[in-house]
Amino acid sequence: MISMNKVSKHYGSFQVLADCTTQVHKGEVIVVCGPSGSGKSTLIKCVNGLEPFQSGEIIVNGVSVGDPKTNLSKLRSTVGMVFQNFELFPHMSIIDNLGIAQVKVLGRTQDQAREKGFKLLDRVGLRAQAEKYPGQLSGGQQQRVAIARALAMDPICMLFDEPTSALDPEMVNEVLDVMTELAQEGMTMMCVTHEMGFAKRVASRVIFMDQGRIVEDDSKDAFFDHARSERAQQFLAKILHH
Amino acid sequence: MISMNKVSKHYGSFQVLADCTTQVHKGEVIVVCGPSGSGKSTLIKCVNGLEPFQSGEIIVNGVSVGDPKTNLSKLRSTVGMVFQNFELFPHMSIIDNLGIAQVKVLGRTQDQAREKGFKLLDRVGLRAQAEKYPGQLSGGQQQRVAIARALAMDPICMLFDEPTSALDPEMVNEVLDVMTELAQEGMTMMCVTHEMGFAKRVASRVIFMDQGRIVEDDSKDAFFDHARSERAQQFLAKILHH
Amino acid sequence: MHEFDWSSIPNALPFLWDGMKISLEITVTAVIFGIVWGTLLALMRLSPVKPLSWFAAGYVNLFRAIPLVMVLLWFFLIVPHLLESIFGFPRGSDMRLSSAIAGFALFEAAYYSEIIRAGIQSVPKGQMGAASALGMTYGQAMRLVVLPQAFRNMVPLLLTQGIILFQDTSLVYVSALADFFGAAYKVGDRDGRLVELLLFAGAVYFVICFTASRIVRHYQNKLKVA
Amino acid sequence: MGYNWNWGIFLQPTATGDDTYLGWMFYGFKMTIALSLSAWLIALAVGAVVGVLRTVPNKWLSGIATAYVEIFRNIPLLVQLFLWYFVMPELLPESVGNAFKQTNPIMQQFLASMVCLALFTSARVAEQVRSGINSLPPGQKNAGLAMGFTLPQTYRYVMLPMAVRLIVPPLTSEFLNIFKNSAVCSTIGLLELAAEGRQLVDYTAQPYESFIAVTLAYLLINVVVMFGMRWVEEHVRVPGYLGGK
Amino acid sequence: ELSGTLKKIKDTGVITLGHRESSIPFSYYDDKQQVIGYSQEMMLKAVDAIKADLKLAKLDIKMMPVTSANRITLVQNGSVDLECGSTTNNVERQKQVSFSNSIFIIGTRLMTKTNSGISDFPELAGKNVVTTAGTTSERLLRKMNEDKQMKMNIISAKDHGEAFLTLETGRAVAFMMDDALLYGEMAKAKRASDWVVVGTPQSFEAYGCMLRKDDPAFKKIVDTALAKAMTSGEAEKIYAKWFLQPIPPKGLNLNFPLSEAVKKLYKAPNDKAFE
Ligand SMILES: Nc1ncnc2c1ncn2[C@@H]1O[C@H](COP(=O)(O)OP(=O)(O)OP(=O)(O)O)[C@@H](O)[C@H]1O
Ligand SMILES: Nc1ncnc2c1ncn2[C@@H]1O[C@H](COP(=O)(O)OP(=O)(O)OP(=O)(O)O)[C@@H](O)[C@H]1O
Ligand SMILES: [Mg+2]
Ligand SMILES: [Mg+2]
Repeated sequence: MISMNKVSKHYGSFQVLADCTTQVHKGEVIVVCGPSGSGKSTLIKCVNGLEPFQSGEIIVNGVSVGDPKTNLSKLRSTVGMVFQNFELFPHMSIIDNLGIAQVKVLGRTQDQAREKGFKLLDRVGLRAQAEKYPGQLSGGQQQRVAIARALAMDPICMLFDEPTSALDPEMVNEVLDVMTELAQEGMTMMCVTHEMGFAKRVASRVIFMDQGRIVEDDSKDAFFDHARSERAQQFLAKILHH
Repeated sequence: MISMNKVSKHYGSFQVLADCTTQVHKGEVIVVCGPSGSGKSTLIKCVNGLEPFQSGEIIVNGVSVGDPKTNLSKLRSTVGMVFQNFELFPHMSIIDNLGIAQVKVLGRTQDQAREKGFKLLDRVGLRAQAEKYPGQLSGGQQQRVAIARALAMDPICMLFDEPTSALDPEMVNEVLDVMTELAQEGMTMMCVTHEMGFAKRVASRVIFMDQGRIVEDDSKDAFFDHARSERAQQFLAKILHH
Repeated sequence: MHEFDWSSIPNALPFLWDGMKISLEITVTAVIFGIVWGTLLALMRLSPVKPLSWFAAGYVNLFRAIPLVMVLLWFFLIVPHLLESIFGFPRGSDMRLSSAIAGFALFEAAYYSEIIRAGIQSVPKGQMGAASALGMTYGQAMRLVVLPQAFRNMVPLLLTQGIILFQDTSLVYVSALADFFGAAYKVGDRDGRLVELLLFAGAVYFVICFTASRIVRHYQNKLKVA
Repeated sequence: MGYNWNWGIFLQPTATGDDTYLGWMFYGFKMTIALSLSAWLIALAVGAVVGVLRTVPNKWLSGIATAYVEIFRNIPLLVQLFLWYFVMPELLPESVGNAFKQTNPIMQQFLASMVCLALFTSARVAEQVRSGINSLPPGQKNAGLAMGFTLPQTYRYVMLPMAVRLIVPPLTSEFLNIFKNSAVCSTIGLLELAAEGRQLVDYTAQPYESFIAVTLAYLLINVVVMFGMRWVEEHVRVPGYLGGK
Repeated sequence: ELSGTLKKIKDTGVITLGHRESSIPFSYYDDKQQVIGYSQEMMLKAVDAIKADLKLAKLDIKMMPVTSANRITLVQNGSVDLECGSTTNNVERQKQVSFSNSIFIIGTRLMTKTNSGISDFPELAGKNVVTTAGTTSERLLRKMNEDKQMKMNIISAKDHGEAFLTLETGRAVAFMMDDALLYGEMAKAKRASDWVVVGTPQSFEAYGCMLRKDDPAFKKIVDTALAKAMTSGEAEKIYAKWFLQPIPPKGLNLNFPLSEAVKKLYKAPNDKAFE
């Protein structure tokens, strides 16, 4: 489904990604973790072409992302993405947030879009908030809307960039629950997150990054039981300690 | 050391604190937790008069905070405070951050202030960064500087307002370690935090707030083992689950 | 097409330079007084004492509502007379420069006060809290913690306003003061070479203001990195 | 203070007998408003386009937009006005220049003033638009793109609607500025408010009355514009955002 | 005892004179930024008399440029003690300031291109005509337009220089102004021979020096000095210097012969306004 081959990226002389290679198969849930600044967000944004990269190759569903001839908009409409800061469109009501891209990108009618939107809001438990604006919801609610918005495009896979790190501790779980459910339904997912509980529950594999490199790319159990690199062990110790 | 008696505060018709009563004795470490917006920050800021309150009484070290005749500046200089966003002064070097209030408030000489500053930087492991500016340090380092800055005033007690919630997960522990050490040395502390690991390790008592009220005020063990109120149990379930 | 004749510019350079000195003099003095008075106004505006903040708000809104040309005319033609008849102030006879500077300074102070107010408000509220928590008084916290940061954040905007002020000095032509633009215009008028002199003046202003704004931008970028 | 106050002057017929002095002032007032409003509409349109171009990834487009802004920002309005009115027709091909110069002089003055004010202001509007777009959370653009919007669609549906709302307050002051700046247009002979005020001084030698009247007229414009823009601000306010209800 | 302006001059030892910047040949800057011109020399005659009358060993002269728009206010508010330039003495202005004995009489006429074919005012119907804002010519032109339904487009330029530029660049076919000033503008033109002054004078106007109202002592000294210059033949010499000989900046000779009206004025100096 997603295959990366020796992807490298730099800003000036600063190497953000170095020779990153990995595969994500249909139905897999990949958790990406690593210290701040290690390039996790950049890696995941390269997958749908939000960040350009200088060398290497990324193939998503048979389409090469780096190829200048690729219609990136079309590709992106098939890949759902959820951001740390939700990034709902603040000037639209919740249901319009879910509808706008369906109408303008996929060409659905307004009615189809609303129907689909309500169905997904139901699913994330926010049907009652459909006519409110993003600013009137709590962080956890906003993030659930953001997930619903991505799902409204019927994506073939989903990318998450630290979806819970901007949330109050109390709200983390309502979002993780939605994600867990998605994973269990067989959605292909790539999640940047530090929620190791979530990783332990649903991840197929864990990727650990440091300084732009993929340092570990293990099955979940292998990673938690005996991460090979020292850096990953240190990191896990710090994260899990409290 | 700190005693609150029926403290209430409201913005317009909105009740932020309602009849809050509690005591903190010398050497105690009190952890304050509760859902977002429950008034934790407000409560702790009332202690050193950063937030005015409309009724009730707070006595810190024998001085009434609400009394208009009280010299609040003087009182505050004896109470250390650490904020969620560090609030170092970005236009001063680290050592000057530690020195400025010593010189301008306590009237120490520049040399005395620097000496004290270096000693405390040593203690939080940041002596080498003395001449840098806050913007050049990581979040965890900044928060440790902020603790050192508060300690430089030789406070009789310390207040912490979510000192780790703005930090990357990796850096949380370096700050908690400093705080644990402080607690073990017998500093009187009031900490708003969601780090239940920290609470379990060092708290004497845990205060749980909800909607401006102190709902629970228990010894640590009582709180974790069998919190009485339903709201606190729910909260703990959410917080501890992952 | 127009036939250009640039020959009157070289001879006029000393006169044009005198004009430039006047433009710069007005700019520099008005910027300094404007910032000082603007800071006071901003502090008044933010102060909890209601009459002070009303006064500052009224002052700022009044000056921001009137065209600068009108303000200059008021200061040139009417204010000196009022001062004399009300307070009996003796007056030097050539009020052109001093009235222009006074007009600019008081006018710009209104704009500077808004910039500085925004600057003070852009300092996170927690900074004031942190300074107070260390035992600093309101005055100490303002002076040692908030204002230095506010000014640092605002330097680019303050300088940009200075560049605007420099451009606006061309409006002193209403009092027949020979600032740079006035000088260029007068030379052009006298020699019948207005088109050439206007083009020349435009080019000079562009070079100066563009360079200045580049310097500001450079400084701004440096600030961002720090 | 040795001055003959005469507020009745406004009701007297003018020296040329075509109107009262109040009528002159009113003509100037209308001219100021017509000039400022027409220039403002152009400035908004041009400024929005240039401001957007400044933020696009294409180096050429953003470079051109930057050059535009720098030129119009760094030359004093007064100089630009003279350049448009006196110099521009001389630089045009002779037939075009002459055609312009033969039109009704009021039209010439009005057009030159309008173009000058509009372009001068458009550079400032462009800067506001740019800063509005840049002050949006950077993730908004990514969020738009990630949903499959093209870049123009992302601007159209995601970034501009919010950016425009954010810049209503700074645009208010640009809108006020255009009225004030229009006073400069009296220097090329356009009879707007400030010019009529000065003409009144020339004809009646009553400077105080005239200045006070003109100043009050500007204050009036200011108050009306501020209330108007506040109304706009309230009506585009997004619920739950920026303290909105 | 001394009062008003004289007292101020005596006390401070300073007199502030108002002048124009480009009213050729009455009052304007030469290329060293010195004020020169016919009115300027007449004004200096008055200043000499003031100095003598006050028995001052030293009198500081401050020069202050004024414009058509601000000159009256500046005299009124005390910024300028005496202004001699090209200011027409008329009844309305007399309400705000006093005028000295007149120093010159002009007729308002037209300047046009030599080959424009325009020879008098009626031919201006339907055309663009320029004049300077705030002058009596502007009033006359507007009134003529109104009364005779001439459908002229009247352009009011900010100053004489701008008015001439409007004419020169072809925006207007004619420039109506005081004849002496029209000759002055010609002196600045790129090619003086391109331009002619034509038309029947629409009015005659007396130029006077402005001073503050209700200061008879000061006015008397100025009037006397000017009258003396005119009756003694000095004025005629000054006239010849500025109107019949080459003058700066370009060394052009205005060739503007002494008119009957001015001759009459020199014989019998007075401070009457025409109209
Ligand atoms: N536009 C840019 N210019 C220069 N450097 C950049 C830019 N964007 C990101 N970087 C750098 O690239 C590195 C990787 O960034 P990235 O956001 O991918 O890290 P991350 O692992 O997601 O970190 P975090 O956990 O803090 O989100 C960082 O060191 C960052 O400073
Ligand atoms: N200046 C203010 N005006 C009105 N309401 C306010 C103001 N400051 C705080 N509040 C409200 O008071 C309540 C308590 O705020 P406080 O910051 O003490 O909560 P908290 O428990 O610290 O929450 P958090 O965990 O989000 O920091 C909140 O509902 C907040 O919205
Ligand atoms: Mg990231
Ligand atoms: Mg809080």
